Amino acid sequence: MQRITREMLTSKAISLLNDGTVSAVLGWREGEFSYDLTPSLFYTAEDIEQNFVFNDFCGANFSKYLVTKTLGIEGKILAFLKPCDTYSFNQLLTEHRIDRSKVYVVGISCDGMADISKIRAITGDGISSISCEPDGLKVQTIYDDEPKTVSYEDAMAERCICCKSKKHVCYDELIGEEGEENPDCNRFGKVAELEAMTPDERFAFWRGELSRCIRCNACRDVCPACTCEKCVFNNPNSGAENKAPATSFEEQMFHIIRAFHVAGRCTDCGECSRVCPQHIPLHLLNRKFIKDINTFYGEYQAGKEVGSRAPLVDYTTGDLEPGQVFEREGM
Amino acid sequence: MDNKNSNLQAEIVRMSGVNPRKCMRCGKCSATCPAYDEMEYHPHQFVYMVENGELEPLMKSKSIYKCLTCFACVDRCPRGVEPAKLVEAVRLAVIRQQGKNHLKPEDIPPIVDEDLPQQAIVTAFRKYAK
Amino acid sequence: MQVNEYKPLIVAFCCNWCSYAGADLAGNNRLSYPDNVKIIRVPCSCRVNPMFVLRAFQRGADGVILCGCHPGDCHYTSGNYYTRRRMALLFSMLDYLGIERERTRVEWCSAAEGAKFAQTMNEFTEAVAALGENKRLEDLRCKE
Amino acid sequence: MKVSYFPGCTLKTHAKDLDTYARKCAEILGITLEEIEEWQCCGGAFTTAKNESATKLSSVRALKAAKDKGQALVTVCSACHNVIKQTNYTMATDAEVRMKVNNYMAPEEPYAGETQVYHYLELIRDVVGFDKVREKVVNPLKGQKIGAYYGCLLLRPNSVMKMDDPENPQIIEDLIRALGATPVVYPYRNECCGGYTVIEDPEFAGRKSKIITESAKGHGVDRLVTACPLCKYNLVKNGSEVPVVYFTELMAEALGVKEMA
Amino acid sequence: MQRIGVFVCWCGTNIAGTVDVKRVAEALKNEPGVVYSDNYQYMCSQAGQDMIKNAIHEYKLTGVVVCSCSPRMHETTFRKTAAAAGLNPYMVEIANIREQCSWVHKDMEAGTEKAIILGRAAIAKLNLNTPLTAGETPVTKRALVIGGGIAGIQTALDIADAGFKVDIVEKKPTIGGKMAQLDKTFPTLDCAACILTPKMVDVGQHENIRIFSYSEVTDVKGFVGNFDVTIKRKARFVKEDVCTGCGLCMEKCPMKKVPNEFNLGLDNRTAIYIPFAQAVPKVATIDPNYCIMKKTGKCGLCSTVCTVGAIDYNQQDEIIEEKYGAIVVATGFNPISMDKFDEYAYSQSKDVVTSLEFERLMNAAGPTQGTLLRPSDGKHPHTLVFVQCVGSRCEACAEKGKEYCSKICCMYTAKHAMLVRDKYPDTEVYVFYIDVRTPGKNFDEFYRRAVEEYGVHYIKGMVGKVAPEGDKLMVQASDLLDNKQLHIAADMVILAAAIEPDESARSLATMLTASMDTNDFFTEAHPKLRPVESPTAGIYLSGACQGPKDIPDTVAQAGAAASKVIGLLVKDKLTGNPCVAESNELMCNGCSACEKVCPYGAITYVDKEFRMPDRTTRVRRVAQVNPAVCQGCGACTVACPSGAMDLKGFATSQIMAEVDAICK
Repeated sequence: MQRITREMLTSKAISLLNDGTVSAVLGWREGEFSYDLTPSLFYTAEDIEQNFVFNDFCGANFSKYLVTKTLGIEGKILAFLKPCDTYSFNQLLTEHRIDRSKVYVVGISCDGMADISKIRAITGDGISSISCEPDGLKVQTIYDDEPKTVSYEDAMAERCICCKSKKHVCYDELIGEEGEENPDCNRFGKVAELEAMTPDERFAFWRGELSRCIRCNACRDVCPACTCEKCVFNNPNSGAENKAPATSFEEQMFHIIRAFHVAGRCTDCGECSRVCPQHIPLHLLNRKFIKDINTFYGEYQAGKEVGSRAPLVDYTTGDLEPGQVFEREGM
Repeated sequence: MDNKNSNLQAEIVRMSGVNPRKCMRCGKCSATCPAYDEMEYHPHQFVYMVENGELEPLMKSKSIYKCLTCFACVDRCPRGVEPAKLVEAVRLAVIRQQGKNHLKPEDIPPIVDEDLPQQAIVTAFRKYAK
Repeated sequence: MQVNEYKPLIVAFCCNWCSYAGADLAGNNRLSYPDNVKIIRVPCSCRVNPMFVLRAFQRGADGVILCGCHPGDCHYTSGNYYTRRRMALLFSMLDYLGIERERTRVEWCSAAEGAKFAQTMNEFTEAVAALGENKRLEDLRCKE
Repeated sequence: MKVSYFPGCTLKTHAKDLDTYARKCAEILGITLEEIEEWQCCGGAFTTAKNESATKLSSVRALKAAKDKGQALVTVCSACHNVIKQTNYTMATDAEVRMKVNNYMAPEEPYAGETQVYHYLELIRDVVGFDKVREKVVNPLKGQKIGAYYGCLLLRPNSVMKMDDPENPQIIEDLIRALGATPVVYPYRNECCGGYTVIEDPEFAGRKSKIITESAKGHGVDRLVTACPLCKYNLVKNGSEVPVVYFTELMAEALGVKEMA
Repeated sequence: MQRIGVFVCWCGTNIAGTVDVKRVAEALKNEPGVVYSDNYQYMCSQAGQDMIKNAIHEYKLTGVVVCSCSPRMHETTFRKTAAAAGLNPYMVEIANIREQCSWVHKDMEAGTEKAIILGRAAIAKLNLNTPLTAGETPVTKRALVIGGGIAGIQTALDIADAGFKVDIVEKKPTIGGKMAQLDKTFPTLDCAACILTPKMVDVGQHENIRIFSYSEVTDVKGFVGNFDVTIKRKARFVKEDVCTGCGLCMEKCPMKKVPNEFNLGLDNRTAIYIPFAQAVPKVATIDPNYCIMKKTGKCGLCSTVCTVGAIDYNQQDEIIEEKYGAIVVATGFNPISMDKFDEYAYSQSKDVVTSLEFERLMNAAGPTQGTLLRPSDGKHPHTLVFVQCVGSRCEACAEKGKEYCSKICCMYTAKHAMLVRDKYPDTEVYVFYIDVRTPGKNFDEFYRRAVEEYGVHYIKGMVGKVAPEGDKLMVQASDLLDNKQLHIAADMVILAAAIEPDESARSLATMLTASMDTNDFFTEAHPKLRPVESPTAGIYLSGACQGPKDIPDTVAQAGAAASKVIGLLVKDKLTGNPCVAESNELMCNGCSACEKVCPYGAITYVDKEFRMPDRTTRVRRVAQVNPAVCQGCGACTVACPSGAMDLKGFATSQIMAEVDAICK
């Protein structure tokens, strides 16, 4: 498959900007480090030519930005969406959170994005620059004279390794080849592994993971399913208000409540785990719900179709009983 | 029902993929069956008897070699029971046993006339022998 | 009844139309069940937010049970069907986190099933009592 | 259009007409039939038992050969079509059989029922179109009253075969019409001729066939057409007063390629 | 801060026997907000209620907690008490310390402890209560009945007789429906026309009833008591108010080869037509698909012969809008198509007919004037085979048949068989059945008469194949009791086709936000207790649109639906349940989750302008709950991800407070 290059995107962006199709472009801008990219709006061709970045660290899911960015702007925004982003985008359309007419979607094919922590594990700390070369990522650290090469395969983010679909479920235009859904991606492997443990082992596992939470709210802030006008955790009347670490219930329950809130709506984009500074595998909570939904109520992929009825706002008279959940698994 | 029999019953049900409990005893399978008059036990009886574990008489009956596998009962059954598949499962339960081939190669020469398409022989072997 | 010093705290959410009435019937018929069962009345089992269940656990409940009308008999026609899905998923998640599955339960109980209500509460209390105090949810975050 | 072609054993011996005319007509209609190399007998009958995998292998080999060429698989014989189509359906829907067959055959890429299976008639209806056939007719069979004899294998089980309404099929009637003849609908066109039971109980098969040919005659049928060698055998053998030909032969007559056969 | 009074009831010894009521009252005194706490033998007695009233005045209470029996028993009583003392009735909470405490526990200590906790929970909840007022909406005193069959006719007559205005919308040119096509009716065998047509005349002449025939409902807005309905009156090209129904136009119309749908295509009618002699309204209609004038612009014969000048070839569809307080759905049923059951040769032989066609063939006003003749050759049939359950109880293939029992076929087949044998004793009549289902008054007796007095051959088994051979229909069937395959040479085969809801029902249900089951039958509000109401308030169900029904059941349900409508229309205002959901628009995401779970269609979305903190305005999609429609189940509150949706009287914060109080 042809790799998407920065030039392919910038030329598309500039031409759409020039012919008036769009009035702004949602893209990536360099942050503090070359691997630390910030989603940002570009309004001029010059800005794009100078500052638009596209490399293997463009993992951020743009769909959520569109909820707010499309407000108060004249004309359309051009958004480059990877296959996984299009699912989130569709889900937001389903929930009426984005006005479709305000967005010009250019689907870009994706072979998987890199994960800086995986690279760091190979090269060690002190990364000063990374460049994307044909044979891999050239990583320069402040401790080494020569850059180290990390293969794309070794650098690939966990969520991309078990990518559920390379297919764009929504776009106006496509750059690169259209891919396929990948039903054999084994994304529930780790969930199944946990399910096979004893309750004590599971408890120990989750306690170990969740104990590291510093309640920075990054997972919530990045989650494309979390676009509430007012989050329950910020709402004093919700009974779950809790903005900062405390010893109270809301804190411990934060991740469970959050996972339940997005259950049936989560497209499994994996952003929560990507941004977690403590590397808590939060996607394993969401995937548990997805796996359960698939087994209990039939395959359902949030965002696959606009307007689909999410499993939690639906039912059949023959649904299994909560008590049967465990019988069925033979546990 | 003794144990051996209930195992066999379960095996036949599993092999056929048929759920005999879906039958509502309308008899449309038997009304439809072109081989009805050749059979000692009729399609609806296959369903009923398998459900009740009365397998011996079925397995001994020549009825299992009379089903034409025309699938008319399968298509016309209002409940999707698929009696023909049960007949086949009972027949397989018989001919898979040692020495129970219903048709043996030595039976063939005298019955073949020269126009008979080999399709008939091939099919008969698949139906009557393992 | 077994003599047990430890009395687990059980919170029961009962829908107004079937289960709360069933609990009343249990009372009318003087069918006893442990006093550590405390009932909260909700209009329909579908009013029970998973947060309520978690809150109860966090505040010290040892078991939480939801009671609603039998499927197909919901006063609001479909409320308990939503409950069924929500709680199936929530309980499965709690189990996934290592919280004993015996601590959570959904039971359908009609206004005529006073005896079933009492029996359910007896069984559930006993099952929870056998587990001992609920520490896990509170402890989930705090590594020793 | 190029398609993979599975003739089947009988078409190589007793039913050469069915095969030859099928090839001739395909040529005229712009279809290239590429015979699958080293095909094996389909077995004549599909075994419905869920724990049968060996009897599915020959069909799967043919299906896989077509898949490897990226072609649809076409059959003319009703029995082959029934076996191959049912096998294909099972491979697509029954995970257990799929696993067993693939484990046994150990292909590079497992086969899971991907190949599109057509009966020759379906190919004509869905791909070529009866209008095209009508255009190509040189000897319209005007005034001939033709009865279609479907038998069982083309239509049933309908959930798998999905060729036509099993109780009121139209596909051969439409073909007959396209060839310029008049189709005659008679009630036993989808009833069984007695099939393979002729081996063991020829009299029984005879009775079944008789009902069909008598009914056709009673409805004023001049000729019967069929797609199945065994059906033809049974009908003819039991003294059909109405001539029985393969549908491909009828096509060949109308399309003007019969003499060349 | 609330000022709460706590009243602990002894209920004689019912509570006081196991609960130390004085200790409970004492303990609850110190709860937050409590300014008064006392106990009394019988709080529900006049003296007890006076005690509450006095305390409300004396201590300026803002809320009352009564620790007593179940709220299902006396909540209403104490709410009235509070209201009488000037307190909002929803500022009363009950702690159930009898049914759920004293009666089920034996130990005084444990009982007392629990009672205190239950009281505490009630106080915690009450602290967060706000006064609630039930909303009132006016009621439009007019009902709409959709469908003019026997169900719609009966409902309309009953409502109209009670003095309310009713409109009937019927899509056909006349009311009457399926019953008008029937010959005799079981189990009494009186003729359908004899009992139906007088009712049709009553409808036509009733001062409270308007008939919109040849019309369709195209849009419904509003809610219970206040529906706005758009009705399309299709152009019939005849002025309804001018036409006298003399029928001269029909005599002269040159286009006489139009399949007559009233006789199910068994004969023909003219392009301008009145469906049958007793039609109401008795007005001609031009069928534009066949009218030569409409198609070619040349003819105009009917216009020439019409003495009153009723013909108007240029008439256009008319759209009218009306207001209604209640809507009754009476859209009825149709027999399913027999296309997929050609093993019975329906498409191959004219002598294979459906039961409804058979009704017309037996009907004195039918195509054969009531003489039973075979459609193919007009000969008298001698052997008739009836096949039951064609397409009913058919689980295998959804595209073929229906999973349910059509309910009416057993009885009408017995009727047909009996009538044939009665009129033509030289016939042999066979009925193939799976089960004979005759639950109804005098039903089984009726069926037995068919067998015992009329000699109808009832055979347990099904027909597998019908083969038209010559002028006979060769029927191949099974006789399960005799274990035989039967071959009958029949002259006619009559198929008891399954019945299905009219195809208009699905789109109507969407307009009405009324729920349907998977078979497109309307769902009732409660299968046992509210069988004639839809879960959507103000929508009522009459007849077979709710499920297969015979005439007695239909008329009974029609009357029941009418009485429910009358019960609604007599009210000047509707008082709602104040414990309804409410959406906080500032927090609402507009995601539609609540709308999807609402069983009543009470939630709608509007685009609303909001001022943002930065002084800009933003249009957002927000949920709005119609309190007149909401029943207060709370499903939406949990579906709502942002917590914008809350339920008054059972607010999230209130239930949380109860949980906290119990788990303290």
